[in-house]
Amino acid sequence: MTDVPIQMRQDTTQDTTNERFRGGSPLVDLLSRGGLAIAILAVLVYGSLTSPFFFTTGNFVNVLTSMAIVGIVVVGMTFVLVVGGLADLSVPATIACGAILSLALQPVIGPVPAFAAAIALAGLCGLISGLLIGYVGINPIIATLGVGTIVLGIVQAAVGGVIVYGTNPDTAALVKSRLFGIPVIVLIFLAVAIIGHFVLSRSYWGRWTVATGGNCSAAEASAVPVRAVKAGAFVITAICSGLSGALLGLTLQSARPLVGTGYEFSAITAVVVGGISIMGGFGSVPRAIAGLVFVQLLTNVMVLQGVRTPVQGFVLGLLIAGAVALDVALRKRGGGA
Amino acid sequence: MTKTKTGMIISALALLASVGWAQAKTVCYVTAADAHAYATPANEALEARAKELGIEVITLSQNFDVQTGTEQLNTCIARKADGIILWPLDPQAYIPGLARAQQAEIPAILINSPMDEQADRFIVSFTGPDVYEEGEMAADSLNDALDGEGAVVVIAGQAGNGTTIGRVGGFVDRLTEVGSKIEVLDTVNADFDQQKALVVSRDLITRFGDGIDGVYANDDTMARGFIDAWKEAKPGEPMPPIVGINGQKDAFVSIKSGEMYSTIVQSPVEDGKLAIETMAEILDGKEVDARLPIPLTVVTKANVDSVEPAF
Amino acid sequence: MSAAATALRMRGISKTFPGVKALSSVNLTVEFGRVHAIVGENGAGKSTLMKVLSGTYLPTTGTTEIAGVEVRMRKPADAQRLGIRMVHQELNLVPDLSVAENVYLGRMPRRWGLADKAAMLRETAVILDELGATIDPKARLGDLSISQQQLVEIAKAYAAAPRIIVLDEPTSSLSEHETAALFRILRKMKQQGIAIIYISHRVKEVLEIADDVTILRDGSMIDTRPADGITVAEMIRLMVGREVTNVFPKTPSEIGAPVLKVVALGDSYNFRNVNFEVRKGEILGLTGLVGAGRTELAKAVFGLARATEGRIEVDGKPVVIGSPAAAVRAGIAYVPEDRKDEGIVPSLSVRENISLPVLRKLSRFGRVSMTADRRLADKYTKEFSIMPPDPERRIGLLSGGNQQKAVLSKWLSADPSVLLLDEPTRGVDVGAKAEIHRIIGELVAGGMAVVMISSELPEVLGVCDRVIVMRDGHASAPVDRAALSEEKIMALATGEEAA
Amino acid sequence: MTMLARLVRYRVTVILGLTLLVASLTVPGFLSISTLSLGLDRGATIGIIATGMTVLLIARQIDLSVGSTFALAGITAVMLQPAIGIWPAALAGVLAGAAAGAINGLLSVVFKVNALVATLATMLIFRSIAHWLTDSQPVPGTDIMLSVALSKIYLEIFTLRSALFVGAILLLHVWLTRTVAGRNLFAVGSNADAAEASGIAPGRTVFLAFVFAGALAGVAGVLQSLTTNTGSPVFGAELIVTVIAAVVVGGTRIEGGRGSALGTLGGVLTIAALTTAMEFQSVPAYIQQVVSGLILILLVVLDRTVRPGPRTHAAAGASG
Repeated sequence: MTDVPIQMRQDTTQDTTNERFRGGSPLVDLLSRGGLAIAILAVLVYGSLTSPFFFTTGNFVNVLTSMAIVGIVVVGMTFVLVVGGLADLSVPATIACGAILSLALQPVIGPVPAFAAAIALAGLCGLISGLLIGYVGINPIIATLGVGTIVLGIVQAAVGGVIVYGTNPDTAALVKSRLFGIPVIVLIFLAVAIIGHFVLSRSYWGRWTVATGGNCSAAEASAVPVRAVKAGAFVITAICSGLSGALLGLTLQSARPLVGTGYEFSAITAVVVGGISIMGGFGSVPRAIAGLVFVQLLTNVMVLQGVRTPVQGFVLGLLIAGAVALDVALRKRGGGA
Repeated sequence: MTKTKTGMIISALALLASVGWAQAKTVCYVTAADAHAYATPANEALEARAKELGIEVITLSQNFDVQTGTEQLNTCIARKADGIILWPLDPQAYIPGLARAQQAEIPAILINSPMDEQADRFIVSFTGPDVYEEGEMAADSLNDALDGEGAVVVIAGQAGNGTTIGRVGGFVDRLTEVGSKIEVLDTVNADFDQQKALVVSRDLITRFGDGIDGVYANDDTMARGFIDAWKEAKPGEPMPPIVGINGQKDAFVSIKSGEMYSTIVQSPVEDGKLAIETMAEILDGKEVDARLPIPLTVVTKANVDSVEPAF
Repeated sequence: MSAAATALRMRGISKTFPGVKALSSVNLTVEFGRVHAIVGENGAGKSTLMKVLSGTYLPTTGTTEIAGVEVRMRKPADAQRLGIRMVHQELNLVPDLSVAENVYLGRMPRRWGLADKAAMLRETAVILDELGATIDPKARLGDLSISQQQLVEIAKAYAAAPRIIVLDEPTSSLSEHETAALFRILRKMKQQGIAIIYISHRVKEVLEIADDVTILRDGSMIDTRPADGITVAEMIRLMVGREVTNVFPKTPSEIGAPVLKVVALGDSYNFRNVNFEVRKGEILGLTGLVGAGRTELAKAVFGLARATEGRIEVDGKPVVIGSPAAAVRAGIAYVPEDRKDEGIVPSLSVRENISLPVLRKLSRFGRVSMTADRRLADKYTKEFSIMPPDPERRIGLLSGGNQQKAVLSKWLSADPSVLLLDEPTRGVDVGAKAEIHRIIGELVAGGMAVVMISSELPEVLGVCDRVIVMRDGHASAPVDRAALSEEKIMALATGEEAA
Repeated sequence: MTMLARLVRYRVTVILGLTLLVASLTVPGFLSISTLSLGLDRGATIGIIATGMTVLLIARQIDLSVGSTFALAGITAVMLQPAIGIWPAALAGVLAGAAAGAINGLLSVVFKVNALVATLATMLIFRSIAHWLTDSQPVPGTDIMLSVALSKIYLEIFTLRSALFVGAILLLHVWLTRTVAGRNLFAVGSNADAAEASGIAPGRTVFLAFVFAGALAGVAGVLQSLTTNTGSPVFGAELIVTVIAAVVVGGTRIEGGRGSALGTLGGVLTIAALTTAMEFQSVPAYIQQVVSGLILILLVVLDRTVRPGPRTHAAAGASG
C-alpha cells in the first residue's frame, strides 16, 4: 500500500469535505436536485408541441418498452458507479451470455431452467470480474474489459458464431404479452428497479455499497466487508445484464454474439446523466432511471422529428459532457468556503 | 509461477490448435468475420471445398473492422501466399494492399462484395452476389408489391458499411431509373441488428403510423424487427409489404404466413464455393471471367416452396 | 537580502469566504533569523493565513511585504519565486518519483535541455547529510516511512535556499527523538538568517523552539509576544480563551480481569513477538517512535492487517481474527489514527456513520430498521454532545473533534469489550481533547478495556494505567503508572539506556 | 529478488519471447526479417496511438475517444486533398486530431469533467461528426499511387508508419526519463496537489497530454487514410481496447504516475506478434480474443499480486 498518496494527518475541516456535499444557495440546490426533472419536463413540452404522436399512450408504451431492456442494466450499473467501480464494460458479453444461453439451452433443459442457467452463468462472469476487482485490486476498466473479451470469445466459440434461434414460441408470446395494457417486459423492468432501489437505499448491503464508494478505507475499518461489497456490485450488474439478455433473446427469438454491443455505454450514459458521480459514494436507482427516461424521451423526440442517426449520437455526447460539466459547475458554485 | 505457466500454455495451445503445415498451394482468405450468420457458412463452404481441391487456406478474420483487413493483406503478402481471396468491407481502402499484392505477383480475387472500379486493375475476378444489384432487385420487388406507388421506409444496416451503401444505393437508384412513384419517407440505420430494428421500427410506426405503405429492410433480421414492432403496435392490422434480403429460414416462414412480401436468396455456400473454385482455376493458370456472379433469387409467396433458404 | 529588513510584514489581512469570515484584520511581523510560532485551536485561522502566505488564497483585504517590498501573490509559484517555502502538514510529495526528484520538484536543474540527474542526486545527498537523515536519494519516495518522508519534505524546502520557511505541524508524525533532530536543523537554519514560521498545536514544543509567538483565535490575532516568559497554562488560556487547569485528568477506575491477551504476535515485517494483556477497566498505553510498529500491531489485532504468527485471546479464549468483522464479533473495536482516511465516510450522515459496524444487527431480512438506526444515533449525539446535534448532517461538515466523537460513537454502538484507540486526540483542539479524555475515562469506569496508542508523552503519562513501549517492532514489558516518566519512555523507545 | 519477481518485472519480454518461440516452432520461416517488418507494421497504428495514450495514463487520465479522433483526422486529411493538396491536407488532419485532444483537455481541465466520462462523450461526438461530414460514405483520396508508395519497405524492415512509431517511442522514452517536463508529468500523475504546490501547473500538463494524445491519434488516422487512400467514418471503431491493452501490458499503470515508453513498445510488439502468429495459423478471431484477454488479465494480476521487493519500482521511477 505504499502507493497511496500521502494523506493529511491534521484536521482541516473545510478541506476534508468533499465538494459535492457542501450546502449551497437554495437556487443552486434546486437546480442541481431538480435539474433533471426540469429537463424531462422541457422535453415533454417540446415533444408534445412539435409532434402530434408524441403525447399518445402508444408512444409512451413504446418508449417504456424500448427502455426496459437497457433499464435493467442501468439498475445494475448504478451499483457499480456508487461503489466507486467506475464502469462495467463487460455488459455486452454478459448480455450475449444471457441471450444465447437462454435460447440455446431451451431444447436441452427446458425454457425455465435455461432462463435461470443463462442468468446464473452471466452472474458467474460478474463474479470473476468482481473477484479480480474486489479481491485482487485490479482496475475495474481493465478487469471488465479483459473478462468481457474472454467471455465474448468463449460465447462465440461455443455457438460457432452463428445466430441461435428460439425453439419455444410460447416463451416469446409470454415475454411479449401485456398485463393491464402494460407489456410484461416493462413490468419486469419496474420490478427490478424497485428491488434495486430497495437494496441500495434500505438494506444494509446498500448502505455498505454507499459507504464503500464514499470512503473505502473507512468502510473497511468499520467492519464493512468492502471486498465482497465491491465484487457484489459487479455480480449484481452481471445478473441484471444476464436477465436483460435473456429477455432480449426471448423477445427476438434469436441471438447473436454481438447482441449486447453498445448497451454498456447506453447504461453509463443514463447513470451519468442521472447525476451519479463516477467517483462513487453517491447516487440512487431512481436518479439513474430519471437519467434514462430523459435520454430515452430525447431520443424519441429526435426520432419523431426525423433527426439523422449521427446527429442523435452528437446530441447524446453533448448531453453527457454537458450534464456532468453542469453538475461540477453547480456544485462548485454552491460550495463557497 | 503456476499462473505464468498456465497463461503460457494457453497461448501456446492457441497457436497449436490449428491446421498443420503442408506443402500445398496456400491461399490467404481475408474474410469479413468468423462468427456471423452469413459469413460463417460461407467460410465453412470455402474451406471444405479447398480441402477437396487440395488447397491450404489461411483464414484471417477482419471481424468487421476495415483497418484490420487492410493490415491482414500485408500479412498475406509477407506470408508469400499463392493467392488472396478478399472479402472487402469498404469500396476503397484495400486498393493499396491489392496493388502491393500485384507487385508481389500474388493474384487476388474479391468475394461477396464489390469494390470501386479503381480496384479492377488489381484483381483478377470478383465472385459473389452484387449488393448493389440486390438493392435493385429489392426495388423492383417492392415496386411490384405497391404497383409503383406509395410511401416506404428503409431500414438500413450500419452507416458507412459497404453492404449498406450498395443495398441502399441500388434501391434508390433503381426506383429513380424505373420512374417509380414510390416515395422514401425515411431511411434509418439499425446496424443489421434485430433489436435495434425493433426500436427504430417502433419509432417509425409511431411517427408515420398508417402512412407506411411498404418497408425495405437491408436484411431479413431487420425485417423481423419491423414485423415484431408492427404486431406490437397494431395487433390485428394488415402488415404493409416488407422486402428483405438474404433469404433466411425465418424469412421464408414469414413469407408463407404473409408477414413478409419477399426476400432475395443469396447462398453463402455458393458464395464460398465459387470463390475458392475460381482461385483454384487461377492457380492452375486458367483464364477466368472478371465477374462471376452467384445466382440471386427473389422469393415471394409464389415460389417460396420451391426454393431452399440460404441459411 | 538586507539584514535590517523585516522578513515578512502582513498588515490587516482579512479573508472572507461566502458566509464565513476566516481571517479578520490579522497583522503578522516575522524577522529574519528568528523562529516565529503561530498557535491557535483548529479553525483559529492558522491554515488560512498560511494559504494566503503561500499564494493559494488571495486575501480579501490587507497587504503583504516580503523583505520590505510589497507583493501580491496569486499562485504558489509566486510565493516560491519570492523565497517562501512551505512544509505542509499534508505532505506535498510525489510517491512515484525518487527522493532527489522530489527535493528538486518544480525546479529541476537542466543540462543540455535535459534534467541533470547526477547533479540532483549529488546535491540531495549533501542536503540530507546536512540534515542528519540517512535516506538514499535514489529511493522511490513512496517506499519510505512517513517520518522519512517528512524529512524529505523539510529537505525539499531547505534545498530551495528559502528566505522564509513555513512549517505547518511538522512534528505530527515525528517521534520525540526525531523532533529533537528537527529542532537542531531549525536552529541551524536560523543561524543562516532564514525566517522560520512554525505552526503547531503542541504548546510545549512551541515554547522550546520559538523566539516569538503569535496567538490566533477565531480568525483574529490575539497577541504576539516573545516566547520567553510565557507559561504553558498561559498560552493555552490565550488559545482557548479560558484557563484549562488539568490538561490530562485521570479518572479512577476499578481494574478487573484480563480481557484481551496478545501472545507472541508478529507479522514478520513490522512487528515481532509482541506480548501484552489489557484488563477490564484499564487504559494500556502503547507508545514508541513513529514506525516502531504500533499502528500495524493495532491493525493486526483488529483484522485490518494480517498477523503471520502468534495468537489473540479474548476472555481467555483464543480467537481467529481474519477481518474487522471477526474482530467486532470478538468484541474488539478500533478507532484509527487517520480519521479522514479511515475513520469517517464524509458523504454519509452522522447517523449512517455511527451505525455502520452494526448495520446487520439493525436489519431484518436485509432491511435496515430506520427506527433502531435513528435511536442509536440520537443516543450518542446526546451522550457525547456532538455538535451540531443533528444526526442527519453529513459528517464531513463537522469539525475534527466532533467527527472523532462520532467515530467513538460508531464503535461504542458495536458494544465492544476492548477499544483500540490510535492517536485519538491528534489534530483535535484543546477543548475537544479534554472531552474525549472524559469519554474514555467514563468508558473504563464502566469496565471497558482500552489500548491507547499515542506519541504525545504527556497524554500517555496522564491517562494510562500501564504503558508498553515499542521499538523496531518489539514491545517492552509493561511499565506501571507509578514507575513512569518521560525519560523512562524515551529510553525504552530509543534504546538508549539513559535515565 | 526472487525468480518470480524477476519474471514479473520482465513479464512483457517473457511473453514476447515465448510468443516468438512457439510461433517459430509451429510456423516455418516465422523468425525472419520480413515477419519482423510485418509485425512492426501491424503494430504501428496501434503503437502510435498507444504512444499518446502512455502519456495520458501516466498523467492519470484516459482517452476513450482516440478511435473516433483517428477516423475524424483521416477524413479531414482525405476530404481536404482536392482543395489544398495532399501534404497540407495531411497536416490539417493531424491538427484536427490535436484539436479533438484539446477539446478533451478543455472538458477535463477547465470543466473538470472526469476524463472517462468526458472522452466517452467526445467518442460519440467525434464519431457523429465523422458520419455527418462524410454522409456515412467512405471518401476516396486523390492519388492512389501515393498509398502504394507509402507502404514501401525501407531497409527491409521499416515502412513509413512503423519507422514513425519506433521513432516516436524512442523520443518519448528520452522525454519521459530525461527531461524536466517528462519528470513533471510523472509528478502530476502521481500526486497533482504536490506538483501544484511545487510550482508545476497540473492543468496545463494534463491539457497538453490530451492534445499530444489527440495529435498522435491524428497522425495514425492520417497515415491510415493515406495508405488506404480512404477516409471512412467507421475506421478505428475497434481500436480502443487494443490500445489500452497494449499500454497496460507494457506496465503503465492506469492509476497514473507509473509507466514507460519502452514498456509500451514491448506491449505493442507482444500484441502484434501474437496477432500475426495466430493469424499465420488461421486461429479464429474469437480464440484470439480469448488469448489476448487472458494475457491482459494475467499480466495485471501478476502485477498486483507479486510485489517485486520495495525498491524495484523506485529504480523504475528514478531511472525511467
